Amino acid sequence: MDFLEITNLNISYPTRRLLVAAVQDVSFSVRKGEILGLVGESGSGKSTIGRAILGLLDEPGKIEGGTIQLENHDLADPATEISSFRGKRIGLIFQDPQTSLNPVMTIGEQLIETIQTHLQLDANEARKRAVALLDDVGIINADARFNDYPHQFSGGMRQRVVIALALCADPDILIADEPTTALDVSIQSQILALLQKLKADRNLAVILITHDMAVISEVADRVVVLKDGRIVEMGAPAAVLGTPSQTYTKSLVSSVPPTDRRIDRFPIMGAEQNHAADHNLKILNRWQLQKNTGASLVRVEALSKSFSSEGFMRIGTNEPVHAVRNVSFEIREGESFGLVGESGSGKSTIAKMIVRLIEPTSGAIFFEQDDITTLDGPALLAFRRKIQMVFQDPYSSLNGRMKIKNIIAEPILHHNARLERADIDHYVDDLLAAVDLPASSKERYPHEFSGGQRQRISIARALATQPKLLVCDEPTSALDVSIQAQILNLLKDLQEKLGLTILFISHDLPVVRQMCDRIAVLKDGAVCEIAAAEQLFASPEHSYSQHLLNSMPKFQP
Amino acid sequence: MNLKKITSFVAVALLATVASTAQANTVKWSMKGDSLTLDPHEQNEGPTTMVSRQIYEALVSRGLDMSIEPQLATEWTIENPTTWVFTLRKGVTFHDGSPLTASDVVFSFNRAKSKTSDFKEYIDSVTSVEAVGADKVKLVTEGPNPILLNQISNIFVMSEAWSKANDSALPGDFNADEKTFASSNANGTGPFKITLREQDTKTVFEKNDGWWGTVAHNLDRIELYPIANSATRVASLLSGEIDIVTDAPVQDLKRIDSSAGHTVNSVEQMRTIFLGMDQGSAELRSSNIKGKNPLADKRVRQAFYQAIDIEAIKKKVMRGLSSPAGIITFPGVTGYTKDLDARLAYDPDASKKLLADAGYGDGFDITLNCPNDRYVNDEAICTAVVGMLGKVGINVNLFAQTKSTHFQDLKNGLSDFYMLGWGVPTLDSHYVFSFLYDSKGSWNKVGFDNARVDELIQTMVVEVDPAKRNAAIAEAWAIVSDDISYLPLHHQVISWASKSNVDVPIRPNNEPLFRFATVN
Amino acid sequence: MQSVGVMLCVALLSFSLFNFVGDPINNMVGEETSTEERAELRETLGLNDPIHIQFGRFVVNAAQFNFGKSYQLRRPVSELIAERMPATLELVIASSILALGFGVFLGVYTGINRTGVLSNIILFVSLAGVSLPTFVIGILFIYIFAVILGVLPSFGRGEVVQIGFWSTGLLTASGLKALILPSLTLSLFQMTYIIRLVRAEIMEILQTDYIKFARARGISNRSIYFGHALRNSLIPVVTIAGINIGTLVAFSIITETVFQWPGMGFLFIQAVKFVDIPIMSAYLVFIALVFVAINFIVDILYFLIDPRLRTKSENRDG
Amino acid sequence: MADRSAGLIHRIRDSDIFHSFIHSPTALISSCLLVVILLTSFLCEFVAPHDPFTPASLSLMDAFTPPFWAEDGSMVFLFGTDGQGRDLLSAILYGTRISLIVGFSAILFSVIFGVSLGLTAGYFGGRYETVIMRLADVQLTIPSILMALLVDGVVRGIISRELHDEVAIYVLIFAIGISEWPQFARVARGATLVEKNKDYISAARIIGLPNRLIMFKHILPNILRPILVIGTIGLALAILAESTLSFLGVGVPPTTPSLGTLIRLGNDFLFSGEWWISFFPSFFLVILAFSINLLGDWMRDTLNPKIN
Repeated sequence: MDFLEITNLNISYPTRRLLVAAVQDVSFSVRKGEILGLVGESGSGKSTIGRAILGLLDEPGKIEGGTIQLENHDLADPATEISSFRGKRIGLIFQDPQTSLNPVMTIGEQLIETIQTHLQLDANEARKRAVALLDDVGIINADARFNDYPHQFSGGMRQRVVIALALCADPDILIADEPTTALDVSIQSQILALLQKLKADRNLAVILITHDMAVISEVADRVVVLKDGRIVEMGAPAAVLGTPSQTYTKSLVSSVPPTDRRIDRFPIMGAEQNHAADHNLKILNRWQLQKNTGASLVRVEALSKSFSSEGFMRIGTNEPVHAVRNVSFEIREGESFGLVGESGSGKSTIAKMIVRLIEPTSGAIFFEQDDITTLDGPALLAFRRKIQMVFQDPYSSLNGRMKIKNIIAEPILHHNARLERADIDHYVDDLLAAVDLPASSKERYPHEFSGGQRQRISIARALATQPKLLVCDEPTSALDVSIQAQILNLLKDLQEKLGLTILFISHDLPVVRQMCDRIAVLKDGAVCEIAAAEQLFASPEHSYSQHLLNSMPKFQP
Repeated sequence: MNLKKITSFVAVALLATVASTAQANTVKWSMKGDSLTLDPHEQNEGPTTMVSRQIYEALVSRGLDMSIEPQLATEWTIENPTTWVFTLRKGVTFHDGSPLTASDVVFSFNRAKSKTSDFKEYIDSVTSVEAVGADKVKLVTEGPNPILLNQISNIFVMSEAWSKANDSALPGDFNADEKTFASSNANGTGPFKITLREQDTKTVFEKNDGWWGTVAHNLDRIELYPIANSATRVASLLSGEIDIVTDAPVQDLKRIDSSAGHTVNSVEQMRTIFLGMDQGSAELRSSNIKGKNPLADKRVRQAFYQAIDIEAIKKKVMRGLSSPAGIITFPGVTGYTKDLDARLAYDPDASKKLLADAGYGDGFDITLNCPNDRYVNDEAICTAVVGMLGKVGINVNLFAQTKSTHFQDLKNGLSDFYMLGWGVPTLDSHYVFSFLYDSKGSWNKVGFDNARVDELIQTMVVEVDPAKRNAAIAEAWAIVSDDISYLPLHHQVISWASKSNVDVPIRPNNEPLFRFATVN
Repeated sequence: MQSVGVMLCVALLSFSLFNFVGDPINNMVGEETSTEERAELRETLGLNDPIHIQFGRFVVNAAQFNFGKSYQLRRPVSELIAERMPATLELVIASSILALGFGVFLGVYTGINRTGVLSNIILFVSLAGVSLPTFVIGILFIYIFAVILGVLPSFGRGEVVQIGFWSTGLLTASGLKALILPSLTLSLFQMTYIIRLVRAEIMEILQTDYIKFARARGISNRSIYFGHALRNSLIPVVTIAGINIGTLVAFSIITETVFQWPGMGFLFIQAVKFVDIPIMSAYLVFIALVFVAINFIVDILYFLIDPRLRTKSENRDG
Repeated sequence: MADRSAGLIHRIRDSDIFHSFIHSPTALISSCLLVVILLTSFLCEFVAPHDPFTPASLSLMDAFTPPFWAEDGSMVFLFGTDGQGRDLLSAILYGTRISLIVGFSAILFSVIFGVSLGLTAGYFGGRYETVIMRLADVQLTIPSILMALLVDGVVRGIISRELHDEVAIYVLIFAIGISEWPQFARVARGATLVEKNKDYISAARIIGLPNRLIMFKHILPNILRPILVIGTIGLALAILAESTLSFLGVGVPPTTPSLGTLIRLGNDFLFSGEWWISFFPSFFLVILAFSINLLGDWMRDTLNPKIN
């Protein structure tokens, strides 16, 4: 028998309309000293399983049946005193280290509290143990930082503290729920390495819950693929991800952007085969197509931006934060230009300056010869028409109080005040068709759509002014990988048909490789390297580019 | 809940508290407001004088029956119509032990006449005060003054040495930044002395063992707790925390009376409530009638008068505790007669006819100005008047406000139709005429102007022959009553509510004299 | 800086009282004072000077807490305020303690036991509490506890003990007894407010990741509720409670009127009736002062509660 | 059109808020009570058995009639009469209307004033924001009661006395409204700061929409929820504030009494046996404030997205 064995687990969330079966008939087991990957897209039930093991299902979730056997205890049995297992036998860590720690307690207090909850140790011994733990998870100078508060640590360090907290009482199992999703790729690789080390050192059983195929393929010893609460496939990563036997797994794997080559389109499995955009690009009738000459469309010259940290309560340290330092590049008509970097690299700030949401501190941005930083009045409006943006978060990029048709019609109306109502209606229909949404969508509100659909609406809105340049700020990073593939395909199609120029911003190197013709790598607000995509991935010149490419988890099925 | 049950419960609770507080004879006294100052010359205001009266004394004073009695003076002679000589009582000492001398009296009169005194009007006819020997004081008046004794009964005597030693040679002044010592300390000759003074909170009086008079009371101590909120004041009486309330709301008297262990005493107050009707102005400010003044027509004033059902007001608003009035003065005042005090009949039909005769058959608009915190149920009376006049077609708009602004409006002559109450501290009709009917009277705000009445008022001032003087008063009353210059409503009735074992004789001027109080 | 601004604004406000409200002369003198005497008094009081000169004089005097003499009582206002302040402050502090103590306790309780019967009863009753005007509650209390039961006094402060300039009712049995009804009446409203606030905060915090993580580590419920949740919920509670304690001072006007509590609110409402402007403006300035002081205390408490404000350098490890 | 409204009805029916509403007894009961109170008070000319405020129609001899079930009661005056012979039930209905008008208008005033200031402050930020929020702080130092006393005093000084009664109700609305605005400004600003950083606002700016449109078309509808919640609770507070001020004698004049004025007038008869004169208006006031509070409470719990 394996260390933890789950058999026929069923979990449901009764809502007022229907009973949502979140997990159905799931059985798997974990051994000590192995990392079991639970992989699936959102809604697959992977996190639910993780929480169910510790009896921490959110209301009104309920275990309907099945067993969770840990040695001779059934954790699914309501009679079991499950709280005695929490922290003691099973550790759980969450996705976001920013919110996992109590902000008003020092990490030391939190560690000691946890240790003393489980072990009969006096304050001194507990402190010793806590410091040792911090050392173990790689906190440098642990003793000195013992009385620091969570906000004094960086994201990666915080996640290490979280792991230390989960390990306080030497649990046998660690459940890691998307432990690296909120982290930058270089830190992600460190945390993954740490998990592997801890697994080996402590003979831990680790359940790694993630949506990231690449992460699974790199660190998991076994993998369980979930879809809609059911297990699709289970086995060694190489087998499951390399030669999937199920259609779902196949489509999932094929949606993952390959790291080693560039592909034309993502092959989409299932009914809605490719090139949906082909037959209904009616917006072309309205589009004034221009030949892309390959001339410079946007030219950024010595651009800098610093934010002075002003705050009512903050005293001292009023040094300005230099978000962008002396950046220069150009985007040519018709190309896809990529901006890549980790969080804080200044890539979004640059995008915001190009669309003129914020003003640069110094430097100039030329769009078709005009320095846009000096535009105002009608000239600014004319510029606004030619440049549009697609945002990262599909949930906040649409006004929830407006119907879809109004959301899309708003830019049309604003730039063509004299258009007739009926004409606008048709235009909206055409735009919806262009992003593969049914015309009936327009009477609905944003909350009735999924994330992918909302991104399509976002794109439709951006296209409404017939822009030349489309700025895409991490347009797929909040989406599941299969949806991501669809959106990326759509963007590629639209670019090709409409002759769009795209500025594509992302932290996700494989995606950038698939999308971009040329790429600029940013670090701490400055450009490290600008190169053609294939050249960059084949032979990065700058050391930081090399480091990034090395940290990138490779999806090698 | 059953009200009877509650009442009996209260009774039991009260008996318990009464039994438990049987200690040295203390009377706990409450009223709405506190004395504003202990300085007896600083504020001429009801509660202030009530407190001063227990600690300070004057040359003469009114007794329980309101007649003038000797107090610090044992006798007085009128040497000529303008010169009075008072002989001081022997053996009188102040609370600090020093003896009373003639120079103290002179000092006190001069102090009361000083610019910052609020009592100077009382004795503005007194031109000089001087000591004649050690025990006599001579007052010289501007002209013959038949009411001098009435006036000086309000001039309290202070110790000259004590006042001067404590920077209190003059009553308090607004401009001076420091307060005078005398406004929060007292040194009188009266039957009680102040031992604790916390303004608006608690004032303790203790028996003055060195008092010159014959002690008729059996009190050791009086504690004064002003309570502004009337519900709280009544509650504290019912709960037994307070022994006597000298201004219990009329509507609560029945309840207090019926509660075991409590009694209510009532007496007609020396104050008449009436309505003023501006007959002198060319045009009313608040009326829709323009170009003429309907109130200038006596028929309209009479119509107003006869539209008022004073008995209904007495029964419902005053709970029977008022006495309908025909003139603005009351029994005990020289010139008052029962006949004068009879009212015109309540007759709305006659009223309507009078209005029609005067050409106002369709009525008119007018605003009634009314205080809401000055007289007993003032605002409720006005509201009732509004309804009654409404029934005869007069559309009255009621404007009720706090007393200070109400009187300010009156002073500025902004009111067409207003409520006012008039007391007569001198107990002489002249006081009423000089203020209300004299064509230059400072409170004649209705524009009453009658040469004969002005002449008669002069007679009242200078005539020393009582018979002639009374004839003048009677003639004046006849003229003004016939003219319906004012619309008299009623004489207020004072009611004091107390525990049954506490007996403080009630007086028509609402001032308790604790030297006659007893506790059983 | 901010405090100075607040104080100046309030000073301007309280000064404008002088120039807009009624004619003070009328309230100072008797009904029989002549016009000449009134004019003379105007002159001596400086009421005839140009407004800016009057305002300048007002600010200079106010800074020394000199508001002149009460029109009605003819005593220096600063002295009156000093005499009344202890009563009001004792009442307000007692009420704050009641409101905070019960409010936080019941708030945590109802926040944890969201569906419990007792929680619902607490919420229901407290809601009924805020639906009743304060004056009605006060009179009701008097009727029940003083008239019917006869256990508590209906008015006043009881026996007070003078300690220096401060007169306290906290040292005598009768003083403490007299404090019960007024402070309870005054605190009810804030108590309900704090219950609701703490409850909402606790409910919100119990949904956060760090509470879930603490649960996952096996930390006991008790420690989660009182160690983790309560401490985090205190930050908004301190702000709101701070502001509300300031308003308690103002709301004591009603309580003091009903219970004849010899404090400043009572002084103020009487001043309003008599248009006694020196007292009114001094009271306003005092209220602002209280507010500024409370804001200062709140800032300090923030500093103690929230480490994010205490430690300047973030991300020491970059 | 019909189709659209049917769709709307369906949307409402289908919404979680509606569901939670019909399954919450407190919300149901309180809103039913509110509807009844609203209807009867706004239709009081038709509903009330008497016209209590035409002085000529009153008879002083009817004064102090107890409620109908008491010994001397009469079916003519169901809840009895007050000291002027006014029918209490009618007076309460008229008074409720005044209280509601004052409360609603005051809250509307402070919502409009506070939200516009808070919204613009949050949106534009910078020195403007600092000034507005400091002003709000200053305003907070002067609680509603004090504010109303002051405003009332100032107005008394400015306008003629006769006019005062006519404008008293506006003074009251202004006084209560002006003292409540910081609350709304704070909430609006806080919510605006959150919304401002959302991408849909960036999108609107990139489209080129002017600030005014962004603020009122995009941000405003999205910050209305919390404002609605505190507005509801504020309404109860405003009604109580009105009654307290009327109790202190600076509120609605007795010629057109509000519930608070009725309570104040009835208060004089608390110990004298005519308990009904203050009891019924108090009872109505409590019911009114209580139902609004219950509804507000329910809204706070239901509409708060952070607590599920």
